[in-house]
Amino acid sequence: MCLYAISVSRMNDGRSGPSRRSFLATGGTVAGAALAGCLTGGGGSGGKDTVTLGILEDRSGNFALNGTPKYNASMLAIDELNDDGGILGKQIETFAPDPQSDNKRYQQLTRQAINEEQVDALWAGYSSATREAIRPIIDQNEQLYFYTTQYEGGVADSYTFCMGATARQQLGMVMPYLIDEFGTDIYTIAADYNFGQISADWVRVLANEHDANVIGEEFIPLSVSQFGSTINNIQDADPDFVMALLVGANHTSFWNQRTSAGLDLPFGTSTVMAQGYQHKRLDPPAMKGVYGGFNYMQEVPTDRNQDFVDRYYEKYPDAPYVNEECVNNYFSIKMYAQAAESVGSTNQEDIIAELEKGMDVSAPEGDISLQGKVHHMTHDMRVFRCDENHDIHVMEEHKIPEQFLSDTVGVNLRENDQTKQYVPADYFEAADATRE
Amino acid sequence: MTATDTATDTDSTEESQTALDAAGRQSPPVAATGPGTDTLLQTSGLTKRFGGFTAIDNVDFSVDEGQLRCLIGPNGAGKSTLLKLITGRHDATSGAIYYDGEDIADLRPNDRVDLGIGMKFQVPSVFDELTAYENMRLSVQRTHGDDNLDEAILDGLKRIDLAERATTPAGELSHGQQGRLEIGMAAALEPDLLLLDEPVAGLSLEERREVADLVTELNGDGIAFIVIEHDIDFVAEIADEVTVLHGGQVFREGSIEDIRADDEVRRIYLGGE
Amino acid sequence: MNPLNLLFLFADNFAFIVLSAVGLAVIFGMMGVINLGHGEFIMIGAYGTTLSANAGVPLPLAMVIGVLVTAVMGFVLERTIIRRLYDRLLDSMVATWAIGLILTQGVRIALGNSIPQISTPLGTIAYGEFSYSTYRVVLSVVALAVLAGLYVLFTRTEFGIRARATIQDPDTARALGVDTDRMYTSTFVIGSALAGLTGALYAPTLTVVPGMGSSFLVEAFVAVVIGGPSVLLGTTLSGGLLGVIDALFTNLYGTFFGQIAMLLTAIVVIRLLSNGLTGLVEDVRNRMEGE
Amino acid sequence: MGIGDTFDRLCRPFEGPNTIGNTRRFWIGFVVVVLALLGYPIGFGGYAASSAALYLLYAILGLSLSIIWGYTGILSFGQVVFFGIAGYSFALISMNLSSTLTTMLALPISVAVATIASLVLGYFMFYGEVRDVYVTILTLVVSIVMNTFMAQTAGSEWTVGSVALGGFNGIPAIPSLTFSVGDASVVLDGSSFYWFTLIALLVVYLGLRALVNGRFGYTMVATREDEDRTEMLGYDVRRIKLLVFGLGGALAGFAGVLYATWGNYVSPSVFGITFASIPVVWVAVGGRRSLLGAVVATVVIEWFRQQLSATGSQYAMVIVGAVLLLAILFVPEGVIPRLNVALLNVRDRSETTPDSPDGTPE
Repeated sequence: MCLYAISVSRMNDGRSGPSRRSFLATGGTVAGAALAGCLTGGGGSGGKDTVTLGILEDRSGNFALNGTPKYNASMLAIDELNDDGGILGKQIETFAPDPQSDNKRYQQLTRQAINEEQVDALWAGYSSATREAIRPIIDQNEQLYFYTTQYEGGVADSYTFCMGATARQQLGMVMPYLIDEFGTDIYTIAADYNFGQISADWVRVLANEHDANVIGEEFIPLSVSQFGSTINNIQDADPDFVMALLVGANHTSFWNQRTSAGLDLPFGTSTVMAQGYQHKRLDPPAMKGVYGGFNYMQEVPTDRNQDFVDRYYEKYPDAPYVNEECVNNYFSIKMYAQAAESVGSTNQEDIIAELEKGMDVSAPEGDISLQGKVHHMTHDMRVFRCDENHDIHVMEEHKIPEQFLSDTVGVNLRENDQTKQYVPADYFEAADATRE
Repeated sequence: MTATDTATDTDSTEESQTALDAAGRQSPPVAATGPGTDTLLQTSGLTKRFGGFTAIDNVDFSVDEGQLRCLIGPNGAGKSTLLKLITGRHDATSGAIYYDGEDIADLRPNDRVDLGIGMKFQVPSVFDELTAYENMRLSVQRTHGDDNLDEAILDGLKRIDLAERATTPAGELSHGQQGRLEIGMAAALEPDLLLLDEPVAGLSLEERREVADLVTELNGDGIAFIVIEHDIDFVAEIADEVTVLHGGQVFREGSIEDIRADDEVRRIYLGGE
Repeated sequence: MNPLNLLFLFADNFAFIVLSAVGLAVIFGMMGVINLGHGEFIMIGAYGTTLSANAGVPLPLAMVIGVLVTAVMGFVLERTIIRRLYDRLLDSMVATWAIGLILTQGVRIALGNSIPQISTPLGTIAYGEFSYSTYRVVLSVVALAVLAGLYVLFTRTEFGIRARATIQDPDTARALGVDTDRMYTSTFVIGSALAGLTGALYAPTLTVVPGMGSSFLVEAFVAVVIGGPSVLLGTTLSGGLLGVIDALFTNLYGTFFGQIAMLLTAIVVIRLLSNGLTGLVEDVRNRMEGE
Repeated sequence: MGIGDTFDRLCRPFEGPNTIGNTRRFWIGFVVVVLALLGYPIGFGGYAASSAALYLLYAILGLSLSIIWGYTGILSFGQVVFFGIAGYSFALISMNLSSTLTTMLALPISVAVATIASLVLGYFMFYGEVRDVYVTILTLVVSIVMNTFMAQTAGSEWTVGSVALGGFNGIPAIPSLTFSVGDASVVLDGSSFYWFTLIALLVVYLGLRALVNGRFGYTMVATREDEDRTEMLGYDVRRIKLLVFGLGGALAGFAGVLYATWGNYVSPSVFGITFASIPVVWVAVGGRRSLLGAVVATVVIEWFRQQLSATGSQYAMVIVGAVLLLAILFVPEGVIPRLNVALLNVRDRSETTPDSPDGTPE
């Protein structure tokens, strides 16, 4: 499936002249000589006085709720790096437009970031759809790219580093806990798109691995905001707990509706709370009894995290919450800087090679590490429980590596270049069960 | 449908209520128009109801080739409805409309126009935003090839004395000019039958004169007319034959003199005004 | 399948469809203006309610505030923009679309991506292994009450008679001394207030975010389009028909098929009945009177 | 004057009262602009050209709505339906049978699929006597149906051949347009894609100019002005509307194929209510009754939106909305017709000498 490799580097001809980037920079870091520009080829720019990072995060449109913290945290990381003297002694500039939750716009801006702004590394996109829309452009241009959302997993791409926890890491944290605590009958409600479908596949795989059963499964279109029948169906099936893989503002309505309908079951999730901080936005007890498997929530009870949260709110006093992706953006920018320092340049090929060696990272969530072979992180995973007052408690914690690509599929990006996304259905019988 | 020439008594409504065709419409015992007859248009048992109101009630009505028949009657008699049924603007509830030997009651308005029925509406309804030239072109290009199209359009405009207003948007023409343009456009389609709904309402005497001349001229060219008109003097001036509608039914038919002399008609119509 | 579930589901769908559509239907049916910003009007109603409730106003009063805020906004927009476009109905679609765009992003800039939400009042009805939100039952009662209220307003009051005269024949209405300008303003304000009411009523059950308006649009447009020219009758009928179809298909095959079945119904109705469900009713009535 | 006369004669089929710009001066300007656009990639490089190509292919979509709405009076929110259908078709065909030959064939086949879809929908509407604003809402509902439907095709059961429809995520990695003769093949990307799109737009624009100023164009305009009246001249307005709708579907489909190959990606958002509204905005702002207006407005508005988005300003959407409102309120006939009138006025004032009046049609 690498049809787009046919015309690799097609965009590198006829490159435009001096870049016009700097006056858009947000971090207050404009180093006067920005107009010097550069005409050297390759996937990035070697001899500039500054380092340019592309930060494409939604601050308007459907995903603004999730995109804004990602943008904020990126700027925080960049500010901190600049205050410490930048990367390799060069100040960091940003190309940080607002893609407005529009994938077409992402494609345009990605091209602009690569071809016109010649970013040294790119952070872009909240949804998987966005990632898949721009990945062909990334790969054609051999652009170093960090995707920081927690996601369904399976992307093995030589130029893409997936910083978020995968579905298998998240569900693998929370599901065994719930099965131990509440029983083996599981009902899954999932957003009806790729992320939800694949996550539901993982629920089945993990249920299988832990001798539990998925007794009902329901896929809910992203546009649905009325859950009367879903609630009835759950009550009808009477499971021990529900796995809720709901996504987006419409689905957030589920929680109020299930509470007012008196549906009082334990819920497991990989999506709710850590991304959209529903426990902060909804009146208690809407989120009572929801258990999430995440690498991070603002409430992580460590001094290191408290320090990070304080710095975040110092820069953004009005911010509503520090979410999971926020931290992924933050540590991955720091990790990039670390890699650039140890290579001694911002040459993208060199940095990718350096990252592929693996790297230990000190992140707000804890000490974690990059699995160089598969471009994913071993995260410090936790089970978070939300109580009736919407306070968050950490129930369990341990490190979980990415396993699907590394163990099941056997990907090694150090040796084999590829740009593919693998799905569990091709590797697990349980994941391929025919659906209703 | 093959036409036979055994013309029937169009007034005997009882007799025409014999056969019902597939559409539930009454067909007359025999088709009364077409080659071999000089009847151009013939309605048979034509009925139109709007909800509970019967606007046209079992009307048998005919026009001969080249004839100029005026349709009069008090307000609400069903005159405009009858024209709209003939042009297809309304669908008949029951009954048939034969034109040139063919039952046209199921045809769409434009197909009826193709057969040779032209219509001028009650209110001038030229294309206001298009120029007189463009209006005329829409009509002329139906019957004329690309060669000399321009000249044919200008000829059409000359005929109705509007050549010098060719580039004026039709909406800016006077009432009378719009009326003439509309008749001219209908005539340019080379119809065999033209239906005019109150062509001189609201016009000045002079404009009325021009319309009368135009109608007479076109009638002289062999075009049959059905004209709805309230103005009895205008009717007297142009009509060969007059049909009086009343309450959705044919009340009288005859020459203008007969109609004028008819006390009953005077009572329901002339006297009533 | 529990019949009570189905009944509740139907009542719920009926309420959602009717309340989604009614503001749009009044403005479209009475003025011919398609308000593409309808969803955003609902959003404003929801924000007015939620913000007031968060400020400590009791919920019923907060809902009234939500309605008023939307009505005032409707008034201002009508006076400044919509009234210039009455003879350009298609342009009014573009204008209302632009208004929607500005409202969504304006609210986002002013109030952020989310505000604290309020919870659903009134507790639960329990039956067997099932339970149901009392508030949602109340919503379906309110939907019926809104329809009844509008019926009285438009058929039994002086205002309603004038409004209908204006719609049927503005020129004649003007000649008879009806201030048609004021009628249009009032109608638009009523439509806006109804949209605001929808937002207010659903604020405690939905996620109040700047983009929330879009979740009402499908139901609203589908209901209006198949309802046909008579606003109240049309909205009631389409709420009923679509509610049943959605409830049945959702119950049998899941949410997605419920939606698709509803949309396909809309297409079939439009194809078969050029005057919508209202037209069908009129036809039947005519036929019965005619024979 | 020989060359001038030849030039005028060449222009004549494209001139008439239904389009702006029927003077020699216009055509000279037109040629200059086209030459400048052809040179754009040489001056600014492949990246700039590829960005601009998106606006140009959108302009074809804009034109498809202009003839339907502006010239025939049917406001369709469904242009994106055919745009999207063709995009998806192209993806499915070219990715299932990935050879250069099939990629080449996928273009006409996808356009045909979109055309058939538009004819079916058009037949359904126009022969079903669906009228006026109900056409508008129906087409909007059809877009929403397509959006809802395609967005839930994430499951593995929604695979056509070897290509998954992908639900909300859409289909990535669609091959670029490739033309091949024998062994030689040309992949259209960057500058070559731009040139291809520009020439396609040029052909479509001139073709539509000839169409609207010809026999059929007059009937389109007549249908827009008054359907009943048009029928009374013997025209079958249902057929006219169907044909125009079909032509619009074909053009929208063509633009959709270009779109799918431009980003190598298509997703259900092409059917979404936001994208469905955008062509209406282009055409309304540019001037409904002007083909040139549709093209210019499309390019300018999209360029403007892109620039605003690149600034990262949160006011971008507010500004877009405000500009639209102002345009609708104060330039109801559209920006380009207004400019045209303004230009003609200026020229009239500066040329009070009895010169040949070369601006008046007919």
